Amino acid sequence: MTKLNKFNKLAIVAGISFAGLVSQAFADPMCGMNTGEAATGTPIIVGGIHGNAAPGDFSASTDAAKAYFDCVNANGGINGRPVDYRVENDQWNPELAAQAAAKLVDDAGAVALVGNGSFMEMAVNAQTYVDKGIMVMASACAISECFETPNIVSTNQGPLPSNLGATQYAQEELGATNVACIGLNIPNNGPWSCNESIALMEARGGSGSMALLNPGAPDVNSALLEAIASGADTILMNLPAGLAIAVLKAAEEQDLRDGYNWIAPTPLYDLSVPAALGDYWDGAVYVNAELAPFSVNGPDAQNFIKVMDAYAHDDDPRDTFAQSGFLSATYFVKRMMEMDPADMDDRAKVSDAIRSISGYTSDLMCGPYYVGDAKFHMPNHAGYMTKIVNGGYEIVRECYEFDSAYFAPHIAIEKELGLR
Amino acid sequence: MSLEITDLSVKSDGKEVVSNITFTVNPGQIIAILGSNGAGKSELVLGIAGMLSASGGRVTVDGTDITGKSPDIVRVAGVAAVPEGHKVLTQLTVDENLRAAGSLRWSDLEANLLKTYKRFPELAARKSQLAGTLSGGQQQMVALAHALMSAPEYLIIDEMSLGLAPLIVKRLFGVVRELQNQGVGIVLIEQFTDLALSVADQAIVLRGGQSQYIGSASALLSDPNLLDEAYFGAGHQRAAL
Amino acid sequence: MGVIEVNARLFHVTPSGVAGLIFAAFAFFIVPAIVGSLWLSVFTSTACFTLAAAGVAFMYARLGMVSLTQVGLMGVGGWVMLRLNYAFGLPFEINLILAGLVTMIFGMILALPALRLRGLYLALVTLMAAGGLEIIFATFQFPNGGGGFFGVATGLTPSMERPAFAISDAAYLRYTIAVATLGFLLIELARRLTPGRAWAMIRRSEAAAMSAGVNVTRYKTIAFALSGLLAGLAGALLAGSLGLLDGGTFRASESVMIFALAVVGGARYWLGAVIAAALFRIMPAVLNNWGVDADLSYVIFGAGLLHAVITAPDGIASQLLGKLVKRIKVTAPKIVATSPSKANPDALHSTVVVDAITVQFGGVLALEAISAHLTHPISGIIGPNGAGKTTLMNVISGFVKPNSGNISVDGFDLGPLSPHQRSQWGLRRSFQKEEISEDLSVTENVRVQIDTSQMSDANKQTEVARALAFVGMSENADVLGSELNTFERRLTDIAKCIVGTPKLIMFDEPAGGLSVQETQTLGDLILGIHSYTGAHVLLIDHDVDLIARICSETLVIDFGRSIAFGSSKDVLRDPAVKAAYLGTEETL
Amino acid sequence: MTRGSIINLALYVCAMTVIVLLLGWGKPSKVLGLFFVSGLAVGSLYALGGIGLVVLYRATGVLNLANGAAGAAGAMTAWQMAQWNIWAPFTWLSCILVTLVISLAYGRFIAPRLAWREPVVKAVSTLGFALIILGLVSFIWADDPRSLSLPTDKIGVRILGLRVTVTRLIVIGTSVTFVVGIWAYLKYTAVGLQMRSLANDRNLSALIGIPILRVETIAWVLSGVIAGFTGLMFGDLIRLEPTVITFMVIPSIAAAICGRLEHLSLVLVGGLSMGVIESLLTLSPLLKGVRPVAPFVIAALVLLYYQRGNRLTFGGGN
Repeated sequence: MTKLNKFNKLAIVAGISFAGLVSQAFADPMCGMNTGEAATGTPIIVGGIHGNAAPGDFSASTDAAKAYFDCVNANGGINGRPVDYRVENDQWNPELAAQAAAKLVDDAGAVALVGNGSFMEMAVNAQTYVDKGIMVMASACAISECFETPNIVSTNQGPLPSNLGATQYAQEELGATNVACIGLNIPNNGPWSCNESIALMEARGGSGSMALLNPGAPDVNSALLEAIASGADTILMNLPAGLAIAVLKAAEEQDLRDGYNWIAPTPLYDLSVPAALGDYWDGAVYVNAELAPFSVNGPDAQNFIKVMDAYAHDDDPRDTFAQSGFLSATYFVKRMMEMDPADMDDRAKVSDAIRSISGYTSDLMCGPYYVGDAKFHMPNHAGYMTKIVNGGYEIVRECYEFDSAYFAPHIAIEKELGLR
Repeated sequence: MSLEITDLSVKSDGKEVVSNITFTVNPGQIIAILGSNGAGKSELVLGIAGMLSASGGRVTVDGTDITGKSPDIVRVAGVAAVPEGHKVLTQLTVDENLRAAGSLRWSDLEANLLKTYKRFPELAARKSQLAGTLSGGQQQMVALAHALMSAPEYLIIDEMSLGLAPLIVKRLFGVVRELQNQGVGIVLIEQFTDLALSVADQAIVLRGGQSQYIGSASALLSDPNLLDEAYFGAGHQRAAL
Repeated sequence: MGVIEVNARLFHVTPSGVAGLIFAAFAFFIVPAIVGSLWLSVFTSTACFTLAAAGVAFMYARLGMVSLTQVGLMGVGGWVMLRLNYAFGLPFEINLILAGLVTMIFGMILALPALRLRGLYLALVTLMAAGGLEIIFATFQFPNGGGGFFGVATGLTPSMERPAFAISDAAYLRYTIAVATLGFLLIELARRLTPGRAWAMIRRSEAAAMSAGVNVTRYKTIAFALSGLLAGLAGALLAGSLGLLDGGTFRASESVMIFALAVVGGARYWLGAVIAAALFRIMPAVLNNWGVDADLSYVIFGAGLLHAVITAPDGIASQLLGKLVKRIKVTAPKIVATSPSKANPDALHSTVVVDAITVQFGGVLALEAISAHLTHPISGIIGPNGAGKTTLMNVISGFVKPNSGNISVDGFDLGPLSPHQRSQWGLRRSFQKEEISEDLSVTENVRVQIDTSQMSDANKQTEVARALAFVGMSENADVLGSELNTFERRLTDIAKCIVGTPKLIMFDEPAGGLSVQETQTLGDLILGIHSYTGAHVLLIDHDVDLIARICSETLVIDFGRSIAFGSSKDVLRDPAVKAAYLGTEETL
Repeated sequence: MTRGSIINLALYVCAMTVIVLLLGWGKPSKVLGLFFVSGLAVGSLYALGGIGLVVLYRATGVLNLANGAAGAAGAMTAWQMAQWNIWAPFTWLSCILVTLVISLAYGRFIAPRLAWREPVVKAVSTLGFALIILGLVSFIWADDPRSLSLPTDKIGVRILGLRVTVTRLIVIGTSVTFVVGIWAYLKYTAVGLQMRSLANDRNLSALIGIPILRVETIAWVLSGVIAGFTGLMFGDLIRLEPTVITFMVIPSIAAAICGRLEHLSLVLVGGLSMGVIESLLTLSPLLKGVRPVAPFVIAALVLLYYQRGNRLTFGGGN
């Protein structure tokens, strides 16, 4: 039944990773205490909610989180206590989303939610999480509620920063002066994330406009034409991969490639995209990546593959949703290990602990990860810029911070925490 | 060589409307089936034609069993039914009506068409007129023609005279006679008893889906009380439900 | 005693009703106490959809009308609820009622096309509405406490207010169940009063309903309004339970689904709506809870739907409690018609003037300047098939607007009146096919005719009883229309024509399909009608003998032309008439 | 050409010109041209979907909401074949074949059991079937960005400044061909005649010996082929996402309504007009947000216009 709705398949869905990673995937994975002994204590109940139904599968993040937790449980758990990780599916249905939260938070009594991946769940449950005083370390977020509410913190960026990154690069490197942002006509997604990029262009003496696409509409052509008609020289495709591809196909139909810069946020960073686009777009599409691209093959990236190979199903994707979920889980475990095991059943204490997370780093993420007490959280607002070249992605700019007034309060907090 | 109905029972949405009817139609014979409204006459027709499913008994044509076969099979087997109320394909022309009806004997369609138009010159004159715009009498002719296009051996006509001017009725009964003489076995379902009885050899009277009388038509015609008895049973109360 | 009569009818509780109330009580007292947080929210939304399903179900079962917008309308109710909740500090109940009313108005707007459309077309136009609403919701979203008219904010949203005594999820579930139960009672009440009778007639045939004095437009609109109200309440309650709504819940396909499920559940029974909602909300939750792959649960759901539609044509409910369902039997008061004749002397000489009526269908001239002053108490109209008899009748009863000419009774021009107005004025007619509602008892069938009159309820009862006594149907007074044979239907039809204060009664081939004896009885009956009602009787038939026996004057029509008019004896002897009526080659 | 139809034509022309002028006022004609042609491109897809629905409805009385889902299954199969580097024409064939088989399966095994139900129930039941197909398809092909492209996407011509690929021309061309071809088929062939008589009066047709099962089977095959082709085109021109293709059936119904579920030529005109109006609405700052509503509003209005005047039915519900 689900039609495209609230659907911004942001994060960096990348297909199977390549040989370079696999070859190093032999040494044992590193998890929690690394005792090699199975944990026997009373379990800690942790929940996770993902959305998986046509047309989108966001389960990769919880799959990876589960793999990591299993690995932890097999290695002494968290100070001897294993993690009982319970995952629910909201099927992109707001009622099921609310029910999933009710089941985990009330019925199961989870102390925290980790690895959530959905474009539905957060909007419905944000208030519930505040009321029940539970923290959510999400991994695959797409909508404003994910980044502008007190109890949700996400490892991934979502469309707003990623758009900024792409826009900023186009303005600095490709000479963009007028950006048209094609987004979904959904307030907490399209307009919310397009506005900041337009603001950025205006702040830098350029201009920008929005062409909004109704999720239900079959026709992307008129949105593209609208963007063109706005006199833009750069087209920012702030859309799920499927829709972005549709836009690019329409542009190919009009043979518009050379007249404009084509930039996109992370949804288009997906190893199956270049094939779907074909040769026509080779070397012409610039995509922002909010976690480290696969070619940046650091220790955490390698450990991720080892954990997945050892504890996940073979058909669980090793994409950047998964990386994001894996990161959230590692950060959660890392913080819990510093706690008194007795306090781990006390939701309030666990939440306080999570809020106190600060300065965790990983080679998968450009900036440091932190939570803090603010009413909003967006630790991840730096990234890479890539370009689609012969069937793959080539990094055209290493880690760079996105420059926007929007991040002023975040930077202030980071200063407070001594992170800069 | 005959159309044999044995213990035929017919169900229409759940309840049995015809029970254990048995009779035989021989070539060139006319059988009248009488009965007041709701006695189950039309259901019997539809049952034989394969439009309603038989809940018991069997129907055979010249020995071959056609019980519960689909209407088109029944037609091909040589039994054609003309439904009540001069029904035609209103949005098709007269010619298309006949061709549609004839399409199951594709090979000799044209031949049958010719014969039928010969029998009903009135229709030949209106080939390209929409059947919906015909008068009641003309529509009844089309309805008959539908049946004739399949060159049937046995013909079942439901309420042929209902709502038609006497002269047209006379005209149509003429056609029935012709067919009889050409050796077609005919079943006439009628309400206006004397008309049917005057042409029929055999008569059956239905009440409440059961046959109250089987026998010679002339006997019924001569003795109205007998007919009354069969029609309404003793003391005329709540006939036929 | 008439009053007691009504109450008995009104508050009689059927076995199925008892079962329903027991079920509601169980759901109200037991369920919330024993289930966890997850199932509380599942059951709450189930209760909401039960209410909505009840709306589509009764429209389908009672009027034969299909609405594929129900879930869309829920969205409207939910939108208004959220909007009110965040805009003004009104109490929950007020918001709830307002949301219901606004949606009700939406429903009535939907009814506008319904007045002309029926069957699949009606369904499709409502589907188009649902499609439109889906886009609107997807575009403008549901208010969540933000500013502006649409009130959509990004970021954290304040929670939705609930009624003071229903803050907890359990209490709120009870609240929802209570409202849903009230909704069902509302439907049942409407069904047992005037609207119910009108709906039954409309379902049978709109023409018959109109000529029984039913304002079809009005009662169709009422039906849509009621169903819209229920949808609105359901949507509002859903908003209260979730706190935030999403367009995803109110897609056009969901509207189609809830209708399909209402059919599967059994549209005629309260249980049907419950089953529909349960399949719609509880089943997916269960599958999800078992960890069944979401895609596969679609497959299971679809397969289940198909299987149920095929194997349970009257719905699962009818299989479960079909046997339980008995219709209420209320013994009609045995009243001896005090004065068999209430004819008023001046009516005896009432004159019906047919003045140069001409009707043209496309190119065809159906009636050509037909004129006649009908002065005798019982007049006949005869003519061969397709002569235009029935057309003339439709002109008189107002279904066909004549291109020229007019009809007047005792100088009163009927022209400006609509069919149901003519009926209320005192014009009655029967149809070739007797138009009796299968869903109503004989008494109710006759009662419809005078529902709109000013009489006191007691008098209406008496009137009906007397009419039934006159046609000899008293002992069948409470038999359902579906259980009558042709003759009894005819008699009921006649009772409908004579009840109350008719001025002009028209019979269209009343003897059609009747046996000799029945025709005899019918003739005598019609002969008595004039002295019983004092109304002018107009009789159309083929049966020359019948006409000759009871009509003192006769009008003969052939090919839309009046070819003879006068005393029946002379007319029927007229050779021209013989030729025309018995047919000549041209008439073939 | 009766007087009525001339009036309708005139009304239609007026309405369209007024709308185009209202929306396009003060816009450069180049822009107008762009959106106009792009609208035709979308409209032809609505029309194609509508034609498939009408052909089946006329002959069998089933409004098949599962057309889209079947087409989606076909399109996905074609994509899969392409992944296995099977010769392109075979992949297209497989799309049509799969859709045909699915539609035929319903026509032979499920539709007959519902033959005696009213049209609405027949229609909503097909939604159940659509769910089954959609569920299976999304289960088999996990969500992933995909695209389907035909060689004809690469070739194109400029019309009013908009580049139109041969694929889109094929869509419009095929729609027209279907309209003409099916008209001729119904008019001049025996089966066509049988279909028309079925559409006219199902019971009588059965009684006069028309082999219902056979005729309906042919109708299901025909509509299956059309649905398959439609699915392929949707997959190429709109998006290769099963849900999107599945629910394209709803605007397609809107197009079908414009033809009273009967006249294919009107379906074509209706579909194209919807596309154009929807696309031109982009020019209105007020309405561009809700432009996908256009087909539904138009269909509702058209339906009301058709039904004007007729008020009552004698006997029975519908």
